[in-house]
Amino acid sequence: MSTFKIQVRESSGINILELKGYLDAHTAPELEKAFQGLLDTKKFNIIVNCRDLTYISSAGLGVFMAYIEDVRKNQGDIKLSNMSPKVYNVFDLLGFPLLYDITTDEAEAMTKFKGGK
Amino acid sequence: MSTFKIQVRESSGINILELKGYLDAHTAPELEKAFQGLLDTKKFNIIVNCRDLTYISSAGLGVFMAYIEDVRKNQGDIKLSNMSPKVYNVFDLLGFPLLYDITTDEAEAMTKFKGGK
Amino acid sequence: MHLRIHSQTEKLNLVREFIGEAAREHGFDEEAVGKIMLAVDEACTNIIKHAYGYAPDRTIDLEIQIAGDRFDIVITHSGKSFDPTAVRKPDMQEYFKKYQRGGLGIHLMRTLMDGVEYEALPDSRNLVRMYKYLPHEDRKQR
Amino acid sequence: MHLRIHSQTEKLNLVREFIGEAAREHGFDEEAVGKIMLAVDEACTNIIKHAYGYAPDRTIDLEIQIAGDRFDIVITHSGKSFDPTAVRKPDMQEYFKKYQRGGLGIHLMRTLMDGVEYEALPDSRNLVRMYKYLPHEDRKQR
Ligand SMILES: Nc1ncnc2c1ncn2[C@@H]1O[C@H](COP(=O)(O)OP(=O)(O)O)[C@@H](O)[C@H]1O
Ligand SMILES: Nc1ncnc2c1ncn2[C@@H]1O[C@H](COP(=O)(O)OP(=O)(O)O)[C@@H](O)[C@H]1O
Repeated sequence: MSTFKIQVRESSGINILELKGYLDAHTAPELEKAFQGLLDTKKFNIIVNCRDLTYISSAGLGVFMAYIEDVRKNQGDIKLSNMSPKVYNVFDLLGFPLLYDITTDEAEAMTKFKGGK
Repeated sequence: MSTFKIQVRESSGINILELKGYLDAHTAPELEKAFQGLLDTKKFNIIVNCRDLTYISSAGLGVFMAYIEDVRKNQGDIKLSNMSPKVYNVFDLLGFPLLYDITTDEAEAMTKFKGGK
Repeated sequence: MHLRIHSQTEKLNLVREFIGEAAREHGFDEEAVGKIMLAVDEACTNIIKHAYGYAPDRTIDLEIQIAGDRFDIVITHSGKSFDPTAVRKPDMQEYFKKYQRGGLGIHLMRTLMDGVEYEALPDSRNLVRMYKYLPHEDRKQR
Repeated sequence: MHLRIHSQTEKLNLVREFIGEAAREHGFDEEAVGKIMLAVDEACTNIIKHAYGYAPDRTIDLEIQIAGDRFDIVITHSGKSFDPTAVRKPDMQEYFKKYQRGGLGIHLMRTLMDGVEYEALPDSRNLVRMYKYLPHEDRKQR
């Protein structure tokens, strides 16, 4: 029974990961693999759409920490969008909005990428 | 945390119950209430759309048994549609297809109601 | 694995998750997992309803035991003693003709599992043991 | 309520369901339920990862205890002993500057719960007790 799923899309040069379900120590390696796949093919402009992400633990947060430096060194970014209040609270509790760009929706993240940010 | 939901719709005089989630001894009373509501308002042509029904136990089967006689006495029927193989297997294991009209989809059940069956 | 719950139908979902995880760990495919879940749901529903008469503060214990080539679920409770294996198989023709409801749980348990046993324990506790033979792959691995 | 699992990350989902059901039974709202689930997930993840070094055949016991106005989750295991309450709070400024990963689990546990305690038990078992004060309504009812 898979409790977590990732869909990868591309839209005008931006790579979008859609997360669904429960991101914990069991499923975090799947997200790692998805990021690694993007980095291996030099795709550094990444939006992570969290609309269907129901849960995140510190193992999930760790995956974002593992890739943000590399991505930014390559003039890219990992922007997070569409978080439910429950998931946002976990990010917020630890101060993650200081380091990550968290947008209301995908369109806003897209605009920011195109605006050069 | 609700593990079961019912949506009630009407379409050209036929009443459709859409079931979602887990129908067990805990949630069966909700389905009972929905049937009772229909019978109280003399609505006897009923389709139960099981597309999003993920699970059924004997407590759920019992609810269908509790209303089928009354409904048929009033020239109506309870037809079941869109079952997943998993849910159909439970009905089938006990021989329920002998008593109940189980159709592939809602349209087929609709046609049967209109055809006077 | 072990789970102790209070005798409440709210807990059936957790019971199924527990059984599902245990069965998957031992290599059952999703079809078999579904059957084992349903059989155990029926057993626990009966205990909540009939053995405890819906008293919400009693306990039910579920324990997974691997005995040779068998996956055993051992359910114990301290409610009314009752031997489900003594119940006759329902006549489904009659059942439908009389529009009966209920009386299918034990039949399902026995149809879905490879075996169901009952034992009266000391201290007026009761034990229901249900089992299914392990899938062949999993047997080979151990 | 009680749950015994094998030390596998596959079981974290079941752990959360178990904790969720227990917390709901005692009147916590969905926000509090989510916090308790996350704190217990972090504690079990640490045990699986660090105390058992990912060995999949060890056991973790979770027990719910209601002590006065407190909802206690008592987690016991027989892995490496380790006192999470002795770990310093991470400096998040530093953390982000150095792009660290990991090292947030214990901090989360302490932030989300009203208390976290550790105890070394005989037979080289370890106990982590986490608690949250019961919601006021539920306290009045008992
Ligand atoms: N654990 C139990 N304790 C006491 N009586 C039971 C128990 N399980 C079943 N019974 C009795 O056996 C009957 C048949 O059980 P079952 O086949 O599960 O159908 P149902 O529970 O729907 O009636 C029940 O109606 C009840 O009288
Ligand atoms: N149950 C445990 N047994 C042994 N060591 C532990 C345990 N829990 C935590 N630790 C140690 O404490 C450190 C901090 O734990 P934590 O804050 O949960 O972060 P993380 O697990 O992501 O490293 C771990 O890296 C590990 O070295």
